[in-house]
Amino acid sequence: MSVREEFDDWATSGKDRGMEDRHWHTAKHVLARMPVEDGDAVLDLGTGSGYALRALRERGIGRGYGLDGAPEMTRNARSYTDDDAIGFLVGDFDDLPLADDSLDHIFSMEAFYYAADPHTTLQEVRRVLKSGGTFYCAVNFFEESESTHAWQENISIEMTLWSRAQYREAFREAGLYVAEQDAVPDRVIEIPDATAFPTEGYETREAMVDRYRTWGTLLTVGVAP
Amino acid sequence: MSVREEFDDWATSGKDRGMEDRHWHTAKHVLARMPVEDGDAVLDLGTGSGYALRALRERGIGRGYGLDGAPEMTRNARSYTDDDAIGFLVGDFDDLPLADDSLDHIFSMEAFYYAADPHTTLQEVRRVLKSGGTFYCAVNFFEESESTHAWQENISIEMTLWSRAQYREAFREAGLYVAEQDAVPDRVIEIPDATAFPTEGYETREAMVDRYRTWGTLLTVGVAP
Amino acid sequence: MKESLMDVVCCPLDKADLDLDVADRDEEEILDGTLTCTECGETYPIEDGIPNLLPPDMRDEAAA
Amino acid sequence: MKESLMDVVCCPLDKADLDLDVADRDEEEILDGTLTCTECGETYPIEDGIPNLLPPDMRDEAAA
Ligand SMILES: Nc1ncnc2c1ncn2[C@@H]1O[C@H](CSCC[C@H](N)C(=O)O)[C@@H](O)[C@H]1O
Ligand SMILES: Nc1ncnc2c1ncn2[C@@H]1O[C@H](CSCC[C@H](N)C(=O)O)[C@@H](O)[C@H]1O
Repeated sequence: MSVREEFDDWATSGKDRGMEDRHWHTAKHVLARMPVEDGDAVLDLGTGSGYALRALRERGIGRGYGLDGAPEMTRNARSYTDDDAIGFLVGDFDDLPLADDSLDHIFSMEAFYYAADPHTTLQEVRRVLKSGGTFYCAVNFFEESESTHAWQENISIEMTLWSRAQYREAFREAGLYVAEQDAVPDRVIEIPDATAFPTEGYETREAMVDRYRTWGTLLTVGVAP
Repeated sequence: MSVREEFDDWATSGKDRGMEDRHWHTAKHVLARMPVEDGDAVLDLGTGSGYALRALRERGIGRGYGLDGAPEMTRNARSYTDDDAIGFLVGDFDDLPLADDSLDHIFSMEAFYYAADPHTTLQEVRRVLKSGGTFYCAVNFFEESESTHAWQENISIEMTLWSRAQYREAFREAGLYVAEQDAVPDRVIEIPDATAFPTEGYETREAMVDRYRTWGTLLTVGVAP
Repeated sequence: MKESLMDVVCCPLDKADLDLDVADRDEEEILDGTLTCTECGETYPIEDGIPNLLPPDMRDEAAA
Repeated sequence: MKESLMDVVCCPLDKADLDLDVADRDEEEILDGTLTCTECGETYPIEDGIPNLLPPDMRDEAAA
């Protein structure tokens, strides 16, 4: 199945809003760290419902562009805002339809690892960023967060499972400086008492604590030279 | 009074360890974000008891240098570790005795605003950092954290009171890219019930919540081109 | 899409500028039209206000 | 101070290299000595294993 087919289905079944709700637990902290200035142009890679751009507009960015490979995602996202400064486009991570040095910052939540070739995506990111621009790359699916590994079984697209060190190395290979790496915990999700386990998702309470509180979202911040 | 006199007193009266305990609440989160690699050389500006270098050595850095303007601070700091890879030196923020491009990263906690000329310090920071190196600048004393402003009354050295935006601007003026800015909350400090206020430090519970949970430590991350 | 989007978009294949052909628009934005690469001549549709700038093989494969 | 510190330190005034004069050392490090700027000739003391590389006016003012 293609990205388009898989995620168009998600969009039409309303999963885009469900992701927004869950991802917001950590995405809000990631977005808060971005050093955006009034008037900046920001790209959201794999925008889903487009919530990140709506939030960044409240901090004064000048333009927000939401790119997604699934047309139904962008169609929904467009219907969730009537902000003139937010626009959506359909495109692929590995062939960004954006001009060199055109963006101040790029944000991406739970999307990067779906790229057919993440190294190519990083080169594209570097190409479209202005000098000094940042790439805030946030993922919940990564080597150290073991209980996320099973997600691959439920999706037909091949997912890139990198470790923290692999993210840093790949950023540097693509010519980005690595400015930060952090595990951003999800403190919002409620974790039931030990007696409630095993649940559908977790064998033990420890596994669930590990997933949300210990690892949460892996943030890697790259800066374009 | 000079930096040396003021802080030598602090060191001999044991305030260095007290600061370590309190600052650790947020400094540990700041340190965790630094993208250090095995073998990196890291400078701690205004090192106090030197705790940041001890912590970073556990993450595999190759060399830690603690610089402080107060000889007694470095003397204490030296006595708190027998790690061969950690060294201390006495020096001033505005005339760093360190070679160009000699450091992978610089950390500084609750010290930067004591610089006689913070713009000069930032130029020095840029000079000594390798290309792609980061400056993790953490302060509790800043414009938005209003209850900290009174600290100036208790110290004879003039303190620089910048806002978040002023930090970003000054970093950029010095030629550093701004990769991140964040308020890192102190979640460890206990905040008593409303009935306990006014206390010695705070008129109201809200003021104390504002100081620790809302603002905490202001982190600005710069990257050298 | 707003016309201002033209400042940043380009052809996904060769990154050349695009020419805009408007088929339908309202006061605020372009609802239907075509973007044509000034270099390779490849065309990209704008539908319901959203430009589809997937590389043509991906766009066609998915539509099939 | 370890001898390896010489790789990174320099004169605070003109950033030139320093020459090391050892007065006392143990197996691991230099305990007492002098660092002399190869450019301006300014000297900086090493005391109890810690080099004092404050600019001379700050060092002297504080010691007064
Ligand atoms: N190769 C690719 N190119 C463009 N978009 C892609 C892609 N692979 C996945 N996506 C998009 O990435 C999104 C991942 S879901 C995450 C959506 C949103 N950022 C959120 O946090 O909720 C989906 O909308 C999917 O369509
Ligand atoms: N201009 C200057 N040059 C060098 N060190 C300075 C300085 N102004 C202040 N300092 C040092 O900065 C330190 C500030 S106190 C903070 C110490 C430590 N980083 C901690 O987090 O606990 C003091 O040790 C003081 O001596």
